[in-house]
Amino acid sequence: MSSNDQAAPSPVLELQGITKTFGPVVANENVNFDLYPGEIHALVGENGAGKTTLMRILFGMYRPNAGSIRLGGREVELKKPMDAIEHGIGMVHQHFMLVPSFSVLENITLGAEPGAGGLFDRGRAEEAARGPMERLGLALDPSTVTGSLNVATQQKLEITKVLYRGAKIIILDEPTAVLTPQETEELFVLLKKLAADGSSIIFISHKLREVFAVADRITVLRNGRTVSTTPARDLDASAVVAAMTGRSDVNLGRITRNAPEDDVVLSVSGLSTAKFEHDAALDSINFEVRAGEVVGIAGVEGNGQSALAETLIGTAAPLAGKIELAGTDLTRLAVSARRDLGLSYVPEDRHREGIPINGSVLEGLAAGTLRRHRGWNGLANAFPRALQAWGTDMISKYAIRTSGRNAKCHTLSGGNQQKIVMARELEEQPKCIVLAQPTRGVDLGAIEFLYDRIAEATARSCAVVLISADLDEILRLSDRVLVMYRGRMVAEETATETSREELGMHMTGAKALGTAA
Amino acid sequence: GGKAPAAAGASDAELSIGIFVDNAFGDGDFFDQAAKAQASLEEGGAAVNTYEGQLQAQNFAPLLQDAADANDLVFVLGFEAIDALIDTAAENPDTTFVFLDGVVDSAEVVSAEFRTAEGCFMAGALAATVNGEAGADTAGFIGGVNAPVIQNCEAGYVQGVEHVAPDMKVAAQYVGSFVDPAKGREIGLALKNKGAYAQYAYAGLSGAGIFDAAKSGQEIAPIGIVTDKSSLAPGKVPGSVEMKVDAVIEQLTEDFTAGTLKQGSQQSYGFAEDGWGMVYDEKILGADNVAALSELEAKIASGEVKVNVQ
Amino acid sequence: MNTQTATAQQADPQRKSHLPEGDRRRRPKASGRAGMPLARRLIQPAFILVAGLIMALVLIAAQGYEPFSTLGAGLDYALGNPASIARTLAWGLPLFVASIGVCLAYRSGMFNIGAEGQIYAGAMAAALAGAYIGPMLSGLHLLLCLLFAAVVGGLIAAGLGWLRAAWGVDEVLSTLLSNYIIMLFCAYLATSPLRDPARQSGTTKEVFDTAMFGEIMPRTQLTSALFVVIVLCAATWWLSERSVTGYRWRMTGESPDFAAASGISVKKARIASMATSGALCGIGGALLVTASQGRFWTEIGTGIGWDAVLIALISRARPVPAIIWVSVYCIMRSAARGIEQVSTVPSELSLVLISGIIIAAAARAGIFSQFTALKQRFAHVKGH
Amino acid sequence: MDWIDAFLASGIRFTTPILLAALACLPTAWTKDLNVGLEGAMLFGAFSGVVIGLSTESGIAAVGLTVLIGAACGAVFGYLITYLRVNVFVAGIVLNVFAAGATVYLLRSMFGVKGTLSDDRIPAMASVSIPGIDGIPVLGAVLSGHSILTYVSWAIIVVAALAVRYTVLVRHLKAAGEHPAALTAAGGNVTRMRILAQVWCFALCGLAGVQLSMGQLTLFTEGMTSGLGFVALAAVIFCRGKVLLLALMSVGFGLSSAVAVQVNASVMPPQFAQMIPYLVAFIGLIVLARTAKDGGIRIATPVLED
Ligand SMILES: Nc1ncnc2c1ncn2[C@@H]1O[C@H](COP(=O)(O)OP(=O)(O)OP(=O)(O)O)[C@@H](O)[C@H]1O
Ligand SMILES: Nc1ncnc2c1ncn2[C@@H]1O[C@H](COP(=O)(O)OP(=O)(O)OP(=O)(O)O)[C@@H](O)[C@H]1O
Ligand SMILES: [Mg+2]
Ligand SMILES: [Mg+2]
Repeated sequence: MSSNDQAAPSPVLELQGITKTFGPVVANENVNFDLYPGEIHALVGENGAGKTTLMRILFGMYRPNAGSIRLGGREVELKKPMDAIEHGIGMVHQHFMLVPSFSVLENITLGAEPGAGGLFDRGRAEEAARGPMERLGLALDPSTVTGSLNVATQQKLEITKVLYRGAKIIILDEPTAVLTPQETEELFVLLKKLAADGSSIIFISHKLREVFAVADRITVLRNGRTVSTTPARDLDASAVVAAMTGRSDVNLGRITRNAPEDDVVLSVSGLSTAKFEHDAALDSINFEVRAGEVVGIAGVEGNGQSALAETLIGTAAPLAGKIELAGTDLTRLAVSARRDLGLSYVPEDRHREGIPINGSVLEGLAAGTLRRHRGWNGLANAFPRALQAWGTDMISKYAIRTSGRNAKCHTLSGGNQQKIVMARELEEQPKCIVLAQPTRGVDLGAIEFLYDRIAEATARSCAVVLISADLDEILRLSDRVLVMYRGRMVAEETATETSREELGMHMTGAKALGTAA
Repeated sequence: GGKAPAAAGASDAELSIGIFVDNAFGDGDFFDQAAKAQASLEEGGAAVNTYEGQLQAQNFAPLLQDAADANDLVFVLGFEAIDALIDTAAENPDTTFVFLDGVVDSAEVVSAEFRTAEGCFMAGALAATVNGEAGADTAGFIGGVNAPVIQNCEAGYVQGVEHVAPDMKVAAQYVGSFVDPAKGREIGLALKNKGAYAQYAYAGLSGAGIFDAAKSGQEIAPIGIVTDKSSLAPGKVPGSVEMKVDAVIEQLTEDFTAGTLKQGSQQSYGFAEDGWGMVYDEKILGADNVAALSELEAKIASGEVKVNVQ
Repeated sequence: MNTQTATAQQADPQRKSHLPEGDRRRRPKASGRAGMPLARRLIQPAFILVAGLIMALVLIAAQGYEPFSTLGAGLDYALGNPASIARTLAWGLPLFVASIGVCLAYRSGMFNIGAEGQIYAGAMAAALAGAYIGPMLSGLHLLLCLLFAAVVGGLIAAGLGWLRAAWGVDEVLSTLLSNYIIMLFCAYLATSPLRDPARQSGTTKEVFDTAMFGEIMPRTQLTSALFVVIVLCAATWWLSERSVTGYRWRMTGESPDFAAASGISVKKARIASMATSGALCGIGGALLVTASQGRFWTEIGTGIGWDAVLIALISRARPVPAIIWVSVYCIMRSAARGIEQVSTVPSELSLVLISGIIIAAAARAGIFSQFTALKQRFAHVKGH
Repeated sequence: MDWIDAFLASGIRFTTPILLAALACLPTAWTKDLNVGLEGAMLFGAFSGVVIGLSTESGIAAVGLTVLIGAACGAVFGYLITYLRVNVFVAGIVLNVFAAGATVYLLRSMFGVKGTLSDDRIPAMASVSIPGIDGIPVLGAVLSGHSILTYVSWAIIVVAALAVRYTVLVRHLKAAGEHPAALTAAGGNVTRMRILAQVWCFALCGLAGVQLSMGQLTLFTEGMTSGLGFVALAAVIFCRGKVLLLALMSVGFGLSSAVAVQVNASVMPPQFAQMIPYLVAFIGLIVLARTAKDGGIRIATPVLED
């Protein structure tokens, strides 16, 4: 796949001196990037480093403040996605760009419908879509409703769309975030085949393992600026991490923690739920968590993790089963009662559930304290001086970077928003805390900080349920790992004695062992 | 540029007269009839100010107070303003208030009542006559809302129909609104289907619907109310019951200037007092019928035919 | 693979900064209320006020009148002397209560478009309590009337809130439809079973004198209901903006999922805020009876509910701006009545104006950002 | 049998403006910019139809110009809600209030009349009686003898139903509502779709208004839409984007209004009869919320943060 030195082909794409600002935020600054035919070029960097922004500029979704774009040596101006598409650029976005209620065919052809006079020529569309679908091995009835497909298929559909448009340059923005290790492997085979056929691919991922598995070259962005562009074979993971973070002391290994105690804090038995939005229904889940223990729940998203988290905290009701916290039955209790008994919860969707996105930092921090005002106390002043002072303390204790306790939550960056949630939940001194994707979208520095807080909590005998899609996170923090597949617990492993590969096998359901515990 | 605003109430005229309506002018009926008095009053040298309550409860008292401040004589139309009127009149003894079309229980207010049932009786008689000519067996009545004043009219209408044609049926229906001509029209058509040819709508703007229906060629003979409505459906309106609000206002104004209008007095207007009148379309009705109806009018005026109020 | 060398740019002397790595990119300044300078906070109302004034002047001029003196005459009518001010204020008393009521519900995410119906229901309840119970000690009787109205309005709104909280019935549409149903039902009551036989129109019996607020300034209709309104506004402000309950309701409105996950009962907050909102609207209706009309009649509350909805929208459901806007609105309505008496400018002027003002207010952010974008594009063009 | 004919004919007359307004609103439901200002847009349509009809004495000019003016207003409205980011719910509510005030204001300042504008020179929409079908009971009443706009509304149903199946435009409208980013990424223009939906909405609402003021009547009265716009809105919400269901809902509301007209005070008090359409809508709303998987539609209310 790597081109030969003697041929020295010219790049199909050159980005030079790209700068893009959003108000005061500089997302890209003087970024250079190039791409050769048949090459897979990886783009890495921490959250907010400007990867997506750069790709959106390339796809005509943003106009850069400065810089030039050359395609096949000619400078072009990409004012809108259509321009990029016409120049043979296709993009698979970080979030699916599929209309759920449309059929597969309608989604593939959206924006380039064959037909005359504004009419949709179904026959021609099917014919035109057949080629790309076959290339990707997508054997689907074109009239299937897209929303009913699983994520891996939707991902392939996205690539089909790009091929349907005849793209020679394919941008993939974090395409593997929602795939199992096996599905990721399949995707890589596909990408390599496409590259061999002459397409050029830009591949964005946070998982260095994947980057090294497919990329010919790696470009690192930090704070919106290009740090380096290097052939993958000349690099190793620690060099890339150092380039991404600007630090060389980043701990990528296991977090040191105390050993769990013996008494059971949380016990779940026979828990079942109905199907839950985009998540699988729980099917008689059983497990226990001891004091000071971290139990990791691994699994591909959509296998019941969200349902489990919400049922534990009580925002969703189970059909059957029992949840006990230190001997007290929680199953019929409201969220506030569960929290009063010592259960805490860090929700997976920070913006929706974790913080009042339009509220102030203090309003986000104080939810726990204010929960205890009952009856007529509800008419009392919500934010007396003492509480305001407490809020300021929390901001400094958790190193939340904000202009003050009255700043609106949406003005904070993701990592700092997550710190608000963690501060609130840990300050409750819970007996048990449910962490759902606690570090999603949070960069390495903040992650380290949050892991330390979790370790502190376990030292106080707090039981931790850690639900995460990130296997590394689970392996670094947990004592035991449970794997969920289609709403069931299919495996239990000791964290120090298992491997990514083994967990990955469990996650695909390949090694279903029956219910654990 | 542009005109400078007039100074409220401060005019050189000897006499300032206010006309207050609880809703707004433009009802095509009662209020507009009152507004007709404005021209002749101004010709007579008086200044006329108008006030619209817009059916907003909160407007009545302040506007009546404004009217009291700016005028010597104030005519008040509309039942909803009665309470505000009583209070304002009590607080402003220097202004004479006349309530039109109803009896107000107050020593400071002049009440001028139109005997609605009488007018509607003649409408009924006219309807029965028209039906008789056309061979229809039902007279239609359309009410704005089922308020007592409308029911009172309906009662008079029924008596009028019975008086002329004892066997004739009356089909009555309410619109539920004074401002929905589309529905008025539909109700007119519904009544037509029940056999009603001559129809009488005591329903404000909603009544315009039946004239519209007649104009567009439907088999309906709409009878006008308050004023001559023949222009709304030329050639289709056999006659109208006139409510001579303007004449009564002029009459009462004369009484006021003459000093004979006593606060607290109660006047009542029917055919005898020239509060009601009729206009007929002789081309439609024929001279004989017009003569017969005129005779009936006279009988009501003389008291020979009694109309019972509900 | 071609040996394109890395374009290392770590060392860029010009970007040396005393800030730590992470802070290099400037973050947008917090726009918290406390942090906003006074000038910035005044820009919005000033913009809207100027827009409104210009619209008013243009509309008056279009009618062929001298704009400034005509508007002046109107404002003089509305605010010229203490009695005018009292009259203007008296006009708005029910609207104050209804508006903060609607705001309260909006704040918890419940778009109570049913204010109109709740006002009618409250007016009917107060009229019945005033006419069929008593006479008794005036204060007690008034309290009873307001209480009745609050309970009836509150129950209606709570029911609709429950439909939303428990069954997910969209409250915008359900409250909208409830308006028609309630108003027609009240009209039925007033024209048939509960009609005052002494009257020719659809009204209930007159309430006892003990159920009427006393006038505190003669001939202005300004009654002691003013004090009730002040207390209610203050209490609602506290409830909504300062209290723990208000916090729960606000969170429910702004981020319902956050509220649910942090232990606030979203269902309870929705029902309770609707109930309180309905109760306030009901009291607004009661004031129409006990501070003004003395009885219920079929169109007693025409339009007040919609006025309240508009005011809640323009004030973004904040109680203090709502109170200011009601005052502005009262002045506008009053001035329009004044203008109508001295010219032929229809008093619908005020409705046209308020619509224009709300759109100007709602579009303000967009206008400014369009303006900035334009400026940027212009700069861009010049830069090339 | 006669009364059935009369009832059905009346039902269809009630249906036409509701149907036109509902069809107008449908694309705005697709783009998720549900226009709650139908009432106001119809009122303006009714007004403009009569004013143009009066000055040109031509029905065709009245319809044509009203539709054009409506389209222009729709473009302005679309500009407001897209470029100027005015919440569509706020804009809709304000439109209703604005129309109620402005039509009265204009009526008074342009014609010096209050209440009603009625004139012999206002042309009426032609009504079409279809020979042959005309005399057949029931069928004749349903199919024949209506205003030409009634047939136009039926034609629009057919066109809309076909458009949903076969055109790219409707696909883009729906995509603009359901997943605007997907449409943008595919090279479509979300803003254009959103504005287009409003243009269509206002143009057709204009037609609905003309039907009221010149199809059913030949006059304009203040506030003559009297709640029809909200009924149409309910129909749009209940139909969940489906054209034929929308037509059925509109007919349902039209017929229940016709029932209210037929029902006599001796059967039930008139207020209860008038309540029927609203009760039907209210109960429908609850049934929808109870039966739909996603709990029915939510109106896009504004976020009221600073
Ligand atoms: N539309 C926007 N308005 C304002 N700021 C933006 C916008 N889009 C991106 N940003 C900011 O620009 C910076 C770069 O964001 P970008 O999405 O490109 O990061 P990324 O490298 O893709 O991060 P991630 O790994 O989280 O996907 C961030 O600080 C982000 O907050
Ligand atoms: N869509 C957006 N519109 C406006 N501002 C945005 C947007 N997205 C992000 N921002 C702003 O950009 C800034 C950077 O956000 P981002 O989450 O990308 O930062 P970060 O570098 O990842 O921070 P952290 O390390 O804390 O995660 C924040 O101040 C945020 O408010
Ligand atoms: Mg990204
Ligand atoms: Mg971040």
